[in-house]
Amino acid sequence: MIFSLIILIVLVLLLLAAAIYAVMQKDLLYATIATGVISLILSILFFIMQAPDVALTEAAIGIALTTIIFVFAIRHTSRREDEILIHEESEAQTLDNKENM
Amino acid sequence: MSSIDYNQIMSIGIYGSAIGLILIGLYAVLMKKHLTKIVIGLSIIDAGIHLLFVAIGYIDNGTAPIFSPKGLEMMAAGKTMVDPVPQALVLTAIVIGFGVTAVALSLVIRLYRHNKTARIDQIKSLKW
Amino acid sequence: MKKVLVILMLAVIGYSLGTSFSTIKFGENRIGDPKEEKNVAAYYLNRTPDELSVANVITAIVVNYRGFDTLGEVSVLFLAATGLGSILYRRRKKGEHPEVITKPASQLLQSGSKLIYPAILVLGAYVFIHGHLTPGGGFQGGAIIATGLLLMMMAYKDFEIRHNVLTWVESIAGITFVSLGLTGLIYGKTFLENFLPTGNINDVVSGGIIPIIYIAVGFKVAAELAGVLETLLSNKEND
Amino acid sequence: MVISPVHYVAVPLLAAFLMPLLSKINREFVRIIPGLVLIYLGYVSVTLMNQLAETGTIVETIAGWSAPFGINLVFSPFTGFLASMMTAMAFIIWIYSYRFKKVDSEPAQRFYILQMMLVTGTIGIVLTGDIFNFFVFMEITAISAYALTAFYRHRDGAEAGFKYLLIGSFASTFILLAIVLLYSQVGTLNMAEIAQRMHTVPMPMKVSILILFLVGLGIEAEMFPLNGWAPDAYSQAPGPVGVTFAALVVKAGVYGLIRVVYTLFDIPSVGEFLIIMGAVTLVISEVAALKQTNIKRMLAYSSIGQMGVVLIAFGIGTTEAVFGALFLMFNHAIIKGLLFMSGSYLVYNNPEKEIKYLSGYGMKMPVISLFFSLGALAIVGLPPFAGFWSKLYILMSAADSSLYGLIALILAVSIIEIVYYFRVVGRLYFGKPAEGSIMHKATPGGIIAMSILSITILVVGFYPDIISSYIHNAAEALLDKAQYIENVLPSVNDLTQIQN
Repeated sequence: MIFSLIILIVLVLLLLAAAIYAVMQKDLLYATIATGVISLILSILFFIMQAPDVALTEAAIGIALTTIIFVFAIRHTSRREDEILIHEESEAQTLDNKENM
Repeated sequence: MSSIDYNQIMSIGIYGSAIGLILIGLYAVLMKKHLTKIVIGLSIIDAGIHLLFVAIGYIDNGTAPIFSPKGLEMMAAGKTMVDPVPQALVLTAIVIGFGVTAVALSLVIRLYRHNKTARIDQIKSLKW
Repeated sequence: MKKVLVILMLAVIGYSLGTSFSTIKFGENRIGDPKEEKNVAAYYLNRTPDELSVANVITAIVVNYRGFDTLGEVSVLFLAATGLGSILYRRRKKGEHPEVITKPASQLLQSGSKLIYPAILVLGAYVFIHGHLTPGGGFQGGAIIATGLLLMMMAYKDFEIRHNVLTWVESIAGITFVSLGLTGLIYGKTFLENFLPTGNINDVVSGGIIPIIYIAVGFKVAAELAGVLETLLSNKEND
Repeated sequence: MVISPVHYVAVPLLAAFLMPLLSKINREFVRIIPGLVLIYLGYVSVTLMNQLAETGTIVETIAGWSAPFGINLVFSPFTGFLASMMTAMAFIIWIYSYRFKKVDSEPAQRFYILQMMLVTGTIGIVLTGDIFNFFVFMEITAISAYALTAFYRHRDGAEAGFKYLLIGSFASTFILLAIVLLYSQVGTLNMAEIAQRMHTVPMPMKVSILILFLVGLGIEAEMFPLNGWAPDAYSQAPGPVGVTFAALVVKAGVYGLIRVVYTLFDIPSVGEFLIIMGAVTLVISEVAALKQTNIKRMLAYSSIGQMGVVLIAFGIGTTEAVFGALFLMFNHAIIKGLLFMSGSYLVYNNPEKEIKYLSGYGMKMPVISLFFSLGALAIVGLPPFAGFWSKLYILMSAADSSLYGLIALILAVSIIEIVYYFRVVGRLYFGKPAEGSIMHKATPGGIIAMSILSITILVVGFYPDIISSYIHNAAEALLDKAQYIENVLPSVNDLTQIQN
């Protein structure tokens, strides 16, 4: 019982950490992978909560397909949240200044 | 005594993390400036809601609602089946969420094509 | 300023959700004894094995009791695929083929995916054929098959899913689903009603129309998801 | 095959799945099939409305499981009225959209599929008797609406579509949360059974569920301050889609709000809340409409304002008020439909859709301008037109409830309405023609659709009785919660427990 409790607490903390990482990370590819991790942990939690059907769905759709379509979308758009890599250096500078204000 | 604690920690852990996911996702949607990040926020919100759905259907000492030989064995061992309805609903909700995410990302790609940027503050007409 | 407001709002939402959910006991048995049929969940648990001969209660709910939801859900995916095509549509010049991959994939990925591809397809088919017996079903199996197709799309430049094939599979699966529903309307007076004998529980052929519908759903979901992936993948970066 | 409410959903779906195949045989099929489907649904509507008059509410079970266990469709005088109205409007919109704009055959096929599913989704929302199924239909409507908003690629459609999607996702989030809480409390998803068991839910929980529903459905019903998506979506979507939003999608949102407030919950103070929200929505959106220079945005804000009046009337809650509200919903569908249709043609070749370019169009495009002016006269509620009666009934019901401040408010806002509509009409007829503006000749289908709507507006204006009996039955059916529960759950005879 204690053992399963510890597993649960670890999973929950990982879940929240992955979510915060996904939101804070400026590199969208890493953020996307973090959402994949959220789905993975969620899928384990569903399995623990006796929902194998949902766990399987979350695994197939949440982990695999959602992550993949995010990666495709990032490939067609910009990879950095602040878009420094895309814009000219000067433009990126003004962008930074804007955020600091 | 210990069983009560166990239940309470479970409940705080599961409900708390689900609500936490919803709040983190909402924060991302409201505060972030990059369109892809906003869509990531939406999918985090979805994840939180799916967790809540499964959590309200869970029953202590439960087993999956499948009458396979293994399931019947578990029933004989005194376990009860968990509520199948929320699980069925989550199945639907996950698929619908995927559809919405796909449409959202295609709109992001369209916006990037038009404006060569995917940041809200760089796209004129998205400011509101 | 906006940040403070947003955090304040989130705090209010979090507090109200937290207080609401703190009154719902985690792990409490709200169904009661299935035999008493006090609510829908108990009814489903009590009736499914005998009346439908379906082992997986979730499949029974998804395909039969709440089959209308599933029809809607399949059309949501159909609409997502259609909408995606409409949003990202671009007129192509004659003879121009959509470019899927710009760089050829590595040898390892190519031979690896060739090896795994049939296995993934078989796994997907297994999952949706046994949807009424084991966890899984049309959605999961369809998603698995779509993943296999995606693998091949990424590994081989000339592995082009023919749009025609996808359209045919998708349309026929969808028509099968609705026609089975309409057949139920003719034979049994209600839409999607089970008009076939249900057989014995835990047999592969059991549950009447439930496995047939789930197989149709599986094909349809696989075709729709593959369509979505293909549209997103084959979009070139610049105009 | 027996005609039953499920045809409203099954037949369009079947057609939608068939269309990609049929388009390979002949491209023209994709344009014609939605019309054929809608004609069939019109036949279904007529049959079912006749049946309704004989046998009373039709409850259709699906998959053979009776009410609380399976999903059911309820064709009551109320939902039947709305569904028939939506079918008729959808058919007129189809006539209008036939060859509205020249597009490639592939997008055309997608356009007609999405448009047909948009209509199906709204009709499904109205007919379903199950709260989660309601959500599924809402998503069908929403996804087709997002894609259709971004349909034109040379415009800012994608921005409007993304905005709509973002706010729409909030709506579905809140509604799903409400459904989670509701299910955990009552253990059922059937609306009638939820209504029956609602008294067992503790008050704080009830309030939080209701707030979640109000926020979620308020977005769909364009309630202030949740209507930021509407003007953008209306102005960027293709013409026929804008009409569909005004005539069908918003109606479905209002329906959801009303169904939840009147049937699911039994909290009396919600009525006052609706009146306040409606009044705020009305004032703010009409003032905003006054400031618009884009004609479609002006029409969109005016539409939001009308929904505010509808909310006020539903908030008053007497039979007369609900009658007025439903009458206004009907009138709004036909009149705003006409305004959007004619407005789309007026600014067809004008990418900014600015009102100032419309000077002198009254001479250049006499027929379309006439239609627009007719719509403008009708929507502000001038006597010989349909809009007059609904406004009159709502004002009378407000007077009956001695809400005189509200009457003053609605009348004051009417003056604002007159100002901004007649600014446009005045420009059409008395403005100096601008140089270089290119007219667009309306398609025959467009003219036919607008003529049908104009004739309806005039006929309902002169003889409101031809429609009022249906609306009266609808209003009574909406307010009679016990009857609804008894129709859906016939095994429950003891209705006293609902009152507790």
